[in-house]
Amino acid sequence: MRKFTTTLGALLVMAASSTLADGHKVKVGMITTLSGGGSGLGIDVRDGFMLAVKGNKNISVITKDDQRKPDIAVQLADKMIQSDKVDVLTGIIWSNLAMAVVPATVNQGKFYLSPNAGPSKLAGKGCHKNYFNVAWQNDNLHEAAGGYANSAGFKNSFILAPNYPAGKDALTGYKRFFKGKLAGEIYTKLGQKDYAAEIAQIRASGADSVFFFLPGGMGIGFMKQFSQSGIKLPIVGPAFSFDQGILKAVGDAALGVKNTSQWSKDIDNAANKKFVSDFKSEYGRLPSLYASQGYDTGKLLISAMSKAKIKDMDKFRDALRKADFSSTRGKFSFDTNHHPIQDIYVREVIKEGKTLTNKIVSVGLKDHSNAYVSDCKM
Amino acid sequence: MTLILFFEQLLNGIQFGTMLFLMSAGLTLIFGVMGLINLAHGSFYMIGAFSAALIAALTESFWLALLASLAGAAIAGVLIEIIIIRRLYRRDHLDQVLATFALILLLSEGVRWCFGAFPLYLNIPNVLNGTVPIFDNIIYSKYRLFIIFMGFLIALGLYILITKTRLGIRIRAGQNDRQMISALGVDISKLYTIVFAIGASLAGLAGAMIGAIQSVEVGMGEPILILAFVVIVIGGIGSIKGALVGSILVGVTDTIGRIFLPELLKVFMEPSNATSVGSSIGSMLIYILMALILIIKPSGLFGKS
Amino acid sequence: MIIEKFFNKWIMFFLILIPTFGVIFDEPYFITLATKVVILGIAGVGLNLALGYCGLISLGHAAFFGIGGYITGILSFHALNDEVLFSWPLVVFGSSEMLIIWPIVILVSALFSFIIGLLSLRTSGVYFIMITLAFAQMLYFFSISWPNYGGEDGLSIYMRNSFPMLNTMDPLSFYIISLFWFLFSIFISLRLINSPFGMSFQAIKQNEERVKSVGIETFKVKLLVFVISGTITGLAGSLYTDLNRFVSPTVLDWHTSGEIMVFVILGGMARLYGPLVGAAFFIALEQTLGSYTENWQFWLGLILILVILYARSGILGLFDKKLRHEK
Amino acid sequence: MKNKILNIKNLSKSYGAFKVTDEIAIDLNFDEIHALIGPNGAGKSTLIKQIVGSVKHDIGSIVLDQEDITDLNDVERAKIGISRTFQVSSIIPKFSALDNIILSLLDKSKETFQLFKSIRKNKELDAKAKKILREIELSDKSNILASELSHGDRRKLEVGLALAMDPKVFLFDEPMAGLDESGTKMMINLFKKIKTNSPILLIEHDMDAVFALADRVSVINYGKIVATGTVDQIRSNVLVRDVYLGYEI
Repeated sequence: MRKFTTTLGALLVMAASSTLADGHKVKVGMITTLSGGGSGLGIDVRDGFMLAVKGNKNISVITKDDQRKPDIAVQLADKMIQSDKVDVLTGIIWSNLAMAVVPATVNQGKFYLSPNAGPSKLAGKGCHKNYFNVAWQNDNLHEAAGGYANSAGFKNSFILAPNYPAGKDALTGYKRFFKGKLAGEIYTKLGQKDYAAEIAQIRASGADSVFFFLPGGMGIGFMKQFSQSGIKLPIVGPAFSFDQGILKAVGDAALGVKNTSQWSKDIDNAANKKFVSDFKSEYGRLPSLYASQGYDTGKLLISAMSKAKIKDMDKFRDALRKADFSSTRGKFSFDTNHHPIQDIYVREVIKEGKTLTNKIVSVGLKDHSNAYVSDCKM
Repeated sequence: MTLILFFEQLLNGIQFGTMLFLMSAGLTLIFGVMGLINLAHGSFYMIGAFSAALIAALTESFWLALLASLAGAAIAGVLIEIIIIRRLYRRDHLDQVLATFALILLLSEGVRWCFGAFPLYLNIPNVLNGTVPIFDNIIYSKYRLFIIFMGFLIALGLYILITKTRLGIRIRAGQNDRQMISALGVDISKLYTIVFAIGASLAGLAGAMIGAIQSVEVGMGEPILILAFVVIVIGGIGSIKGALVGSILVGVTDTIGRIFLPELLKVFMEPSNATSVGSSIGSMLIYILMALILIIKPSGLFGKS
Repeated sequence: MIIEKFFNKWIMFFLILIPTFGVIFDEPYFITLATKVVILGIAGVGLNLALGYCGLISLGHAAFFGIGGYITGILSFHALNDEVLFSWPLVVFGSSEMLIIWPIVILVSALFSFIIGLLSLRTSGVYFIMITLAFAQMLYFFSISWPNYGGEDGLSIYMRNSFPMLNTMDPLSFYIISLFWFLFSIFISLRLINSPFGMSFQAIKQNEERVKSVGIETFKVKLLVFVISGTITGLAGSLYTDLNRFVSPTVLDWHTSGEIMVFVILGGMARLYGPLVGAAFFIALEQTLGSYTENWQFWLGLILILVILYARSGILGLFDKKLRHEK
Repeated sequence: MKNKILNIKNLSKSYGAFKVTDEIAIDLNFDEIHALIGPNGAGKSTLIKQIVGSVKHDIGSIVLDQEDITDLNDVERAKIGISRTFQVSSIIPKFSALDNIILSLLDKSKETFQLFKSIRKNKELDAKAKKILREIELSDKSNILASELSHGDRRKLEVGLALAMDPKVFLFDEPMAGLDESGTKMMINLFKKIKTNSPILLIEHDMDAVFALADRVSVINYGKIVATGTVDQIRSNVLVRDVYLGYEI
């Protein structure tokens, strides 16, 4: 019993002493997924971010695992705001967690920089001056896939995604840009890994192309099974199923598949080259697009810190809005709803020696923003 | 909606069912003989898949990988049985549920510790890649046919094991009367370990075979574990015949339901709503099936009341 | 029993002490954490009635926790957007008043636990465990794929629902509300277990055949216990939505059922304060292990297994035994 | 017919080819103790189970106090006035002896669904229960957990549970097994006393007790009633001797 009270006391003292008020210092709370399914994404975002802020003495980061559970994420956000007194929150991977955490965070006068999720609600009606999305609006990559489908001459697409909001957004995004007909539209069960039934539908549908959004393990299963089915239709999808972490699990089934991404490791600019080589030497693996997003988030924060003090929120916000940093993506700016305007590339999966990776083949959409800008009243 | 497509989907349902059978046969065997509810059965599915992926990466042989999945899951099964599970046989269902629930946490996180957070690579052998035509104009994946074949082979093997071998006699004795096997002079704890290892290795084999066309990742065993429980409850817990019938029933219901329900609803409502409502109900279908069966037959189709 | 009562006093003391610490040292997160413990404690107290006292091993209490949570979220969501909830057969509006939400939560959770109980209690043993699990899974998949209330994304209500004279966004006020419900659920449980009805359901756990033979309609008794149990857990779900200002399908996940069960067992089955102690221990473990290692679930699993294998009567039981031996 | 409280006709039950009860006809008069004897496995306990309704019979009818109860389930039959003891003591182990009796009183006093009233404050139930404990000579052990009672005391408690229900008929399944001499004596006196209120169908191996108590005796073998009669008639029945070959009757 005594031990418990001493620990309690120690905790309280620790927390009290850690709120030093130095105008140049910024305390960052990172809530991301480090355990359970999908922790690979969180680990990459964290590593990218930490690489960007490495050696910067004015930034201190508290990282916590949200276990991909929205209620845990909300509680961690409460803790970081109430106890740790952080200035900026970041790190969330999943849209549903972002929807749970972001509104409360920005309403309490904290900044939130999104390194991955960009749900449409936060881009449109629910946008907020303290919320910045450094990755993409959720629809972006799907829109680019739709755009690519037009230029590739697809006329009759079969499209599928899991039956949950992000899945519906994905198909909506694709349809927004795709001008052809739909041979079929299927919502699969979330977490489903076997697509025999869906592949049979595709075979019977007479489609000339397939678009799919199946993040994580779902996409691995689909790609493998599709390639085994012997159907020779061209596939296009967002980068999530073809990023560096997943490709090796998909294997050769992914070779030649076109996918859309705002980043690729072969984007030709100095910042990106430095990022790729630094990441490789720091962590001993190739970076993924999630890592690049974490990295850019860190760099954006540093750029704003050099222009304004965090306590002066208006100035700091203006500094963030300028996005005056050299992004790994090259050209990068914020639209009025604080979501990126950027090029979205079309990549192709190739083999470099024995490693599967991506290579840019064209620009899918140039200087692309998002469909919700006009809904956002800031 | 052509007849051919329907047959192809039916075949898909059967294939899914045979996979479920590999999982649920072990589960129901373990329950039948030892009276143990093993929530951690899905972890052996995962361990089998990871063992296979590891060996496949080293040797590049799918067949060795399949053997590795059997061996890996069996070894893990024996160890876990001796260290933990053994202490649970005399406990009530509640302790078993909780201890094996805790075991899931431990094993999942343990595997992540060893193998990292990203999915591993495991692919099917070239021989089984591609499709074959069956019955005139149905084109079907060779690998899936292989799965169906393996499923029925193992069902046959289990049948022979249980009805024709000495081990089988002991297992049946254990299912009927636990006191009887000790009267027969059988070393019960060894028998239990063997049965547990058989169950685990079947799950491991399923994990490797499915991992090769889906993905090998931490937590892969959980969705299929719950389905396997649905299967054995529908079939009657402890009955291997029930597990077989239940597996096929669940596999076919799930596959046919999720494809044809949205199509069916399109007759009544506008397409986009039908897709969404149909998928929603489709995902609940097997649980509805299970509830219905239990309401009519509270101890499953082949269960002893 | 006397020793347990002694501990119960200590537990009450801590329930007051911890938020006081929070206020004095300006550590509102401490209060938030304590609130979470108390709310999960309520869910556990609910399950404890069915599981600990009546022997009904329900692996589907997430269903009630989730229903309570979603009812709260949905009512509040409609109030927020000024939409009618439904207009047939009569027009019903949403509400963000806790005093209106709670009765509805109680009614709806009671209704659902009645239906699920009516169907599930026809079975027993493993079948009961599995059919309750199946009902929860049904609702889980439904909540994920039903688009109106956010599906997998969940439902944000931004602000806690309101309570007259209190600022519910203030951690301490909300803690007091939760604590009130916790004590109320303890009070109800205490009255129940000492009543003739309580005698019946505690006897059913030990020997149902005998209880039937003395003319007690065990099915009705079990059903009523199940309904009360589900309703209390539903109420906890409602508070949990308010705590997070958010509800999502995770509350309906079968892991939630497992965790509520773990609280009950960790604390000690059929002990009034057991679930609270279990929840506190679980959350303390999660917090401390989580800050040392990413693989904290591994250690959590290990500790749980050890508790189940070697400390069957839970934490309270452990103290109980120790003190009794020392006497 | 009027003087029959329990009347069972043509009761049959088989598991596959094995007939556990075969066209059993047995009745119970007011004021009588009717003993049912027979070798182990003859179907005595199964018959009890069928009468109380925990095992469903295939055909046949059961009439209790001129009411056909054939289609009632076990709880309904218990409520209507059939009370039993179990061959292997079946009590609530973690309840005290007193609480076991109180549990048995609940249904009759319509207390089962009293959710919030304290059972400890119910003086009436307490008094009734204590009276029954006195009758079965367990007053001094009223607060001892049932699981900690001796075997003999548990047998007594079994009977006490049945008494508490104040039923129309008692079905006692070997109530005296394992009792010492004074216990047996107490039971015999008790049974004589209660049979005027509620007649007893008694299964018992203790032949001395049977002959001391029973007004009529039926012999069951292989699921069939082979003889029914007074104690003297049964003693002299050749058929019964065959059944009990080697036993001292």
